Amino acid sequence: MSRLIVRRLVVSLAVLWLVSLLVFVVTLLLPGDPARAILGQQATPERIAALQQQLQLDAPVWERYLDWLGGVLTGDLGFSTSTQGSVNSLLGDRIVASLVLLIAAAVISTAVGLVLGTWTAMRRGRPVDHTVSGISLVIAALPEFVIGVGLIILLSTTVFRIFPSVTLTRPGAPVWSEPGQLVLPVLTLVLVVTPYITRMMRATMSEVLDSGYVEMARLKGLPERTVIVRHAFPHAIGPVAQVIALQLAWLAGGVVVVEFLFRYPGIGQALIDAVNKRDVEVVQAVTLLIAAVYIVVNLLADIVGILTNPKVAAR
Amino acid sequence: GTTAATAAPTGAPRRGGTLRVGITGGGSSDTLDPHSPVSSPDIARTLNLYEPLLFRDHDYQLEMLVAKSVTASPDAKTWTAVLRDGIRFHDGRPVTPADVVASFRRITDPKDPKTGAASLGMLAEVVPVGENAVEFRLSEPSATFDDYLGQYPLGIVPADFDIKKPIGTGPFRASTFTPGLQSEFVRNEHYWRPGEPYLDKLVLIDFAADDARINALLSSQVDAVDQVPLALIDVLGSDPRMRILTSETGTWLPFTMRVDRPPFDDVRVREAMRLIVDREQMINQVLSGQGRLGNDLYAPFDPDYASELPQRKQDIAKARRLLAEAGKADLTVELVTAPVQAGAVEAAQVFQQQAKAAGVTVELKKVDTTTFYGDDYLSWDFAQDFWYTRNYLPQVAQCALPDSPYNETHFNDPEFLDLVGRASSTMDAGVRSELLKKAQRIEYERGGYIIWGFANQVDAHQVYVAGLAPSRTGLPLSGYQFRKAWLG
Amino acid sequence: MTAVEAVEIVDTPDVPIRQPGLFRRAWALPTAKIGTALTAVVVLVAVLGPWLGPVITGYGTTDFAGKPFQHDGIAGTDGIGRDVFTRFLAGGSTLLLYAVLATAIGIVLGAAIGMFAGYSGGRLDSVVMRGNDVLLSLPQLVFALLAIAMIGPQGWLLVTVIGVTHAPRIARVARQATVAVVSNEYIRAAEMYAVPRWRILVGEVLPNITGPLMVELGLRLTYSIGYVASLSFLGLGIQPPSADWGLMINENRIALIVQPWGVLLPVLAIAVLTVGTNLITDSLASAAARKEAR
Amino acid sequence: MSLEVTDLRVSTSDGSPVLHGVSYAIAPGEILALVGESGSGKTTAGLAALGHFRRGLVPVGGAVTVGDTDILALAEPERRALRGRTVAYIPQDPALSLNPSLRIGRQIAEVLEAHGMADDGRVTEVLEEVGLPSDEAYQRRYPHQLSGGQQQRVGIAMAFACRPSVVVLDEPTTGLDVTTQALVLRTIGTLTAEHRVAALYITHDLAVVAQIADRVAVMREGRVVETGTTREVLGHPTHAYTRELLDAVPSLDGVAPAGQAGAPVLAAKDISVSYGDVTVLRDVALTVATGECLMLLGESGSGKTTLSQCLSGLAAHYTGSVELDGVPLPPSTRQRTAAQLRDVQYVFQSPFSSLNPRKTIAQSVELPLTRLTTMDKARRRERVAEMLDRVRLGSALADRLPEQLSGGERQRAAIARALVTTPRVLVCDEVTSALDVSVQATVLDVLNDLRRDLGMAIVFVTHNIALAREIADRIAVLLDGGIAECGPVDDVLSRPSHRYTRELLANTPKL
Ligand SMILES: Nc1ncnc2c1ncn2[C@@H]1O[C@H](COP(=O)(O)OP(=O)(O)OP(=O)(O)O)[C@@H](O)[C@H]1O
Ligand SMILES: Nc1ncnc2c1ncn2[C@@H]1O[C@H](COP(=O)(O)OP(=O)(O)OP(=O)(O)O)[C@@H](O)[C@H]1O
Ligand SMILES: [Mg+2]
Ligand SMILES: [Mg+2]
Repeated sequence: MSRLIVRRLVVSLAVLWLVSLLVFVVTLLLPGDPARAILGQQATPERIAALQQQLQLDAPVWERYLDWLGGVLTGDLGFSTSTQGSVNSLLGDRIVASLVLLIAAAVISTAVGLVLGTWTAMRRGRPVDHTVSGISLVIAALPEFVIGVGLIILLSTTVFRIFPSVTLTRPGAPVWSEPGQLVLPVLTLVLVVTPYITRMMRATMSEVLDSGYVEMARLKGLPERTVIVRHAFPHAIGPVAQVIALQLAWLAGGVVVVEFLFRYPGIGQALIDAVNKRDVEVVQAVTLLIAAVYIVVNLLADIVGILTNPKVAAR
Repeated sequence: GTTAATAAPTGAPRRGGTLRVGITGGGSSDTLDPHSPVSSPDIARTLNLYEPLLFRDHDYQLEMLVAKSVTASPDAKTWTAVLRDGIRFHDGRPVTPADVVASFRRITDPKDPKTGAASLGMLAEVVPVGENAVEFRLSEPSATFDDYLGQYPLGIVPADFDIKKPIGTGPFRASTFTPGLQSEFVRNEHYWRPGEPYLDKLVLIDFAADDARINALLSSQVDAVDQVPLALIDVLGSDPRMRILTSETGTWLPFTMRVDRPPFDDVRVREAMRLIVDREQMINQVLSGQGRLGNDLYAPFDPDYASELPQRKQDIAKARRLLAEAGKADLTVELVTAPVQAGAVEAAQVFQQQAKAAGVTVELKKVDTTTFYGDDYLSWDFAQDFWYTRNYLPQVAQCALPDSPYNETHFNDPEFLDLVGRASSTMDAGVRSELLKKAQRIEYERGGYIIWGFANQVDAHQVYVAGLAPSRTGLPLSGYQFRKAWLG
Repeated sequence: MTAVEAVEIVDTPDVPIRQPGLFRRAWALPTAKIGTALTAVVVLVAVLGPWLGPVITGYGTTDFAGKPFQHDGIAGTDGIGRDVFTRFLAGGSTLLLYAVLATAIGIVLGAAIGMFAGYSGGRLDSVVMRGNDVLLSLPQLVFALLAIAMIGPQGWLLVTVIGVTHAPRIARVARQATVAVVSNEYIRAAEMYAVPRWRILVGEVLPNITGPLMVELGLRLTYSIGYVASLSFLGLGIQPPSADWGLMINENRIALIVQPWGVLLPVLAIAVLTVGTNLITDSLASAAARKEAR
Repeated sequence: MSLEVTDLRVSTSDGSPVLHGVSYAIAPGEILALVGESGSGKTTAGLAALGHFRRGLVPVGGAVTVGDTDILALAEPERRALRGRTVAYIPQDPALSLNPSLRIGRQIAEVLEAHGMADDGRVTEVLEEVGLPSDEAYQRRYPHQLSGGQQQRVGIAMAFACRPSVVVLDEPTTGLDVTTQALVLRTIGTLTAEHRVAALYITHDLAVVAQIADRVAVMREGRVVETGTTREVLGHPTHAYTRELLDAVPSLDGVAPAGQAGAPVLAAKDISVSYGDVTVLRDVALTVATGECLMLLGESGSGKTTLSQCLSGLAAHYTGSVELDGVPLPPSTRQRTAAQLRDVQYVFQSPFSSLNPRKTIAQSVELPLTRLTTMDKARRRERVAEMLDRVRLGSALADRLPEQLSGGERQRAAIARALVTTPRVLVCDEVTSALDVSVQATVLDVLNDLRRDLGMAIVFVTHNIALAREIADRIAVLLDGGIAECGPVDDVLSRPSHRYTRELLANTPKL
């Protein structure tokens, strides 16, 4: 089993490396000159020239890739052309902020999703089931910015004025120092993600509940709790983990829109800014980060799958 | 505080308190550099941390700041600035001529020229004179050099200036700064204006998105915001908790036609274009009426503004005729637009619509701001741009001379050059006025700009904020100068 | 008689014809009917809108109906005083077209890759699928963001980027389904009768993975709509002066408080549409699932 | 305690009846066999004894009394208390009924805990009772680490753990090879006798019934059509359906349908196959002559499928040679000529996966013609119709999809597909083992007829020696990748030379 996991690990690393290559190449294709991008209207030829060689935009590509990769491996994400500072210092707090957003959303929606899913699976065909399924189906369909705008109208500016619609934390202070501001962004993401988990959990759980061994467990006279907890749940976890992983991965990317909408100081906002400013190394860093999140969560999901499957685990 | 205080505070200013201001734009490239502000937050920071020798007041008159006087020699080739007595930097050190010299050396450093350098082309050298004066020696005469000196990116900083210790003579001292997010300032105890500033603390907050900024105001997360989207003026105005601050300005959003390339190398085509525009409609649709008519001339606050020239109006018939004569009936042009300023893209769309009437097909090419100011900036055939208020000659220096940094219309007219050249070297106001009016007539007839109007600056603040006044500079929120602001 | 019918079928033995099973089973479910109804409504608006608009309101999409963000007219005016209702009616077609095209590209590419990998198996399979993983790990929106920054907001680019980024996700599903199918003995049989590879893929495999493919189709369509809208919302999608729902939301959300229609109409349209397609997808999914259960 | 089911009526939740008044009674220590074709309601009737009805099934009348408590009258919790304690169930398919992610020891102990019995060595004890190793290591195994027979016995152990007084066994030996089946049957026999348990034994194999049951109840379409002692029912059945079932049971004493064997067609010369380092076949050689049927006999995993696939070119990676009329055939179908492909045809093990569910029967059957012949559409159509006719599938079924056919019909369609090109050699891989006994009989019939009429050679692969007399002329016994013995049916059955063959004959249940 451990061999299997190790192999999976190696593959992930390989993938990650290829991704880094891809990201680097893609971002190189970004047109426009960072120097110009920074100076904006004040871009006089002299100033551009000065800035360009200051940014060493003239080294050969492969050299820049190796430098960059070496940096990334040693935890140095490079130099932000627009802040004139290290990418680390630019992204440091933002990464934390985004992670807070992600983890909060992930934890809440996973918990809610699993519980709702199991609950409805056990009440298949009953009204509660139909209501929950219906609602989740509807929400699942809405693009995140639609949900976001909706929530702002409802809870922040127009109908009620309960929660702040934008995040304004003073520098240094962590985003959670004013929890009120986290509510809407987190809520939006939760609403986007939960339906999928719920639906998947319901589907797999229903399948498992119909399986021979669950019926057998009942025929052995086991109490319903034991049947669900010991016999059904473990089998549902494996497949659902995959979906959760996919959703988290989606979050990592989808956070862009939400952060833009709520002015949340995370990597998503940084990305949009960086793309506009042609701040190549920041774009690379953020894209790579998001990709890494995806790869890691999938790795975890697979490991969960491996562990919950004795056929493999026993090896 | 969300407490529904709906009456504006009156009486003597109260000291103390923190003012939180939401400002449009900004991003990871924000800077505290006194000499190369780019985004609005940059400008706001510059204006509160640093002061140039002299600058424009709210009525767009020159006002002495670090200097107490700036005077020219008869030949207009030497200008002398005498420093204000007892003026000090944030750290308490007195401002010396050496500091002024150093500041200008930093600005005009050939290896890394700063924003202000562009308009100081004629500046040969700066030399200290005695204890409290400096002399500006020019390569060619300039009658309005004081005007050039009165720009916000020309702040005076100590000789040993270090961006990590951003020190100036401005009303506020920097305390914290996070690019793209926000910056905090505290009162400068050594400020030379007695009693000012009133605030203990000033917080400037970047906002990438308009709605986020407005929502922040509505949910009382900030006390004042610049650039109220025109759509929201009525709402905010009708909200008892809010006050609108409207200023007439000389800010303009021109369409720029390259006079050296077809189709606009034909003056008839240029005039046709100018006749196509329905200026009232522009102001109504783009600015919701918040603006004043333009007559294809800039610098409306200049004493020598050519107000005698007849106001151009939409005249489709004539436009068609001119185009026909130029052999350009049913002309098709590509208009490059970008969100360089609120209203830009909208203006482009309105123009496109108006042009249909004259049988001119306008194809919009919308690019992002970076691309717009990218490699092709200044070489688009037909595009847009955005300028703050300036007086005539400084504006000409920026955009109308062959060697101007931003001659986007590639305007290069011998007669015009001659007039401007003579005007800049004449100290006699009367004569100069004559020359300038002639020059403006030339631009009015053959220039490459379509200047359809001057946008009002509309900002908003919570009712309990006092001391903010309308400003003609075009800079929002009383020119981003918060030294007079106080909280009731 | 029956023999004759047999001929009709035999005529085109390898085309993936007649899986009425899936659709009929799906149609039996209420979700399918509701979903189709919702989708139909929006599609109708989107398709007929461009013509109806001027007729109903008397304004073109770029005519000025009044001052900005006023309430005159059916749904008031937008940021530069154009008639919101006209633009709303006109604003669906592009979005819909782009979404459909993108989905088509994604399905074709994805199915091809997935089926090929799944049928070939072995090393080829794992190589292709690793490559797939690499693409998968790049978030779609970010990808689109970069591409657009590179080439600029062009319609064809939107379609291609979204379609291409769908492909690996669809390929994954297609492969899984294919692997399941390929283990069946009727594939051995086909091989035994020396049926060429591509005919096996098209004739034997494809008809048996339509279930999951249909589900993917619906799912991706829903997503595509979301993405096109989101990109326009970020200002990177369909460009002015075109009337487009996503763009309208972006242009008008600033006036949400003053003149909500400019946002509400398109938001509702998009919501109804996506909910509709999603309901259809769901019905297909459960229909396909029942099939499995049998 | 005894079990008594009286006039039990069950129907689906949408009202269509599944059981119309089923009654049966079992005394302590007695085994009642419940026989009937698939879908007749045996499982439903059995589960009712535990007061359990699968999703979508509801009891609509009748009583189920264990001892003197009417289970249907009890509330769910009380029923649960009975299940596994008083009434135990042994599932149809152990592979599906054991929780794959729990260790077997745990799964047995679970029952005891659920009914508040301390596990003081009971798990070990019961494992020994069912003849399994009971050591710690074994208890820590997972189901997938056990063979089918062992899994089934774990199931039995689970059922007997709480010493129940009633057990329901649902086809506990289907899918086990005869040797293991014999073992399991013995275990059940002893356990029921020792603990005086009333046992309901569900099956559709009358031969098994003959071996284990005291009394028999025959079910059909939700009704019990005949009951009585095993001797009566099997001896002189009164109901037609019972007779039908009896006839379907293959017997080893009949006379083989002698086909007139001609010249050898297909010859395999020292075939060897190995997957990686496991050698599956070692220098196997065999021949079939025209009109002859060779039975290839062997237990599961002995390499039957592999060998037969070598013959028909589906497994390319073998060494040795396969010759048709002395002409060596290319190993892979892709290299064989149309003629060669036409001559050697293969029928797959499972009728459920050998037909494309998206193609009509006609389309599937036509495939070989389109690929391997130059016939025009009209001719092909005729041929298909004719062939379906031969395998007794009316042309009415021609344009049905496989899912609309029964297992037997599907298998016959698959045979039709193999026959349309009038092959000279037909390789049938376990064509009946997925089918019901009664259905199996018809398929064998069809094969025999075809052989007689078309005079083709058949290689009939099976693990069920009982079929020998029904179809084969010669038997080749495949064991550990080699031919253990080979000869005419009569010789092999009467004088089996190999130990394994004798064992098989001994364990095969007879009426
Ligand atoms: N959950 C269910 N819902 C509806 N109908 C069912 C359900 N389970 C079984 N049936 C139907 O009830 C009838 C009897 O099923 P049952 O499983 O008892 O037959 P069986 O004799 O056990 O078949 P087999 O020998 O294949 O196990 C069948 O026709 C089947 O289609
Ligand atoms: N693709 C394969 N890879 C590895 N081993 C295989 C493969 N196919 C079959 N085997 C092994 O070869 C041996 C013979 O397999 P085969 O299917 O021929 O047995 P069989 O007699 O047909 O069994 P059954 O009666 O269950 O069909 C088995 O031990 C099996 O595990
Ligand atoms: Mg059964
Ligand atoms: Mg086999």
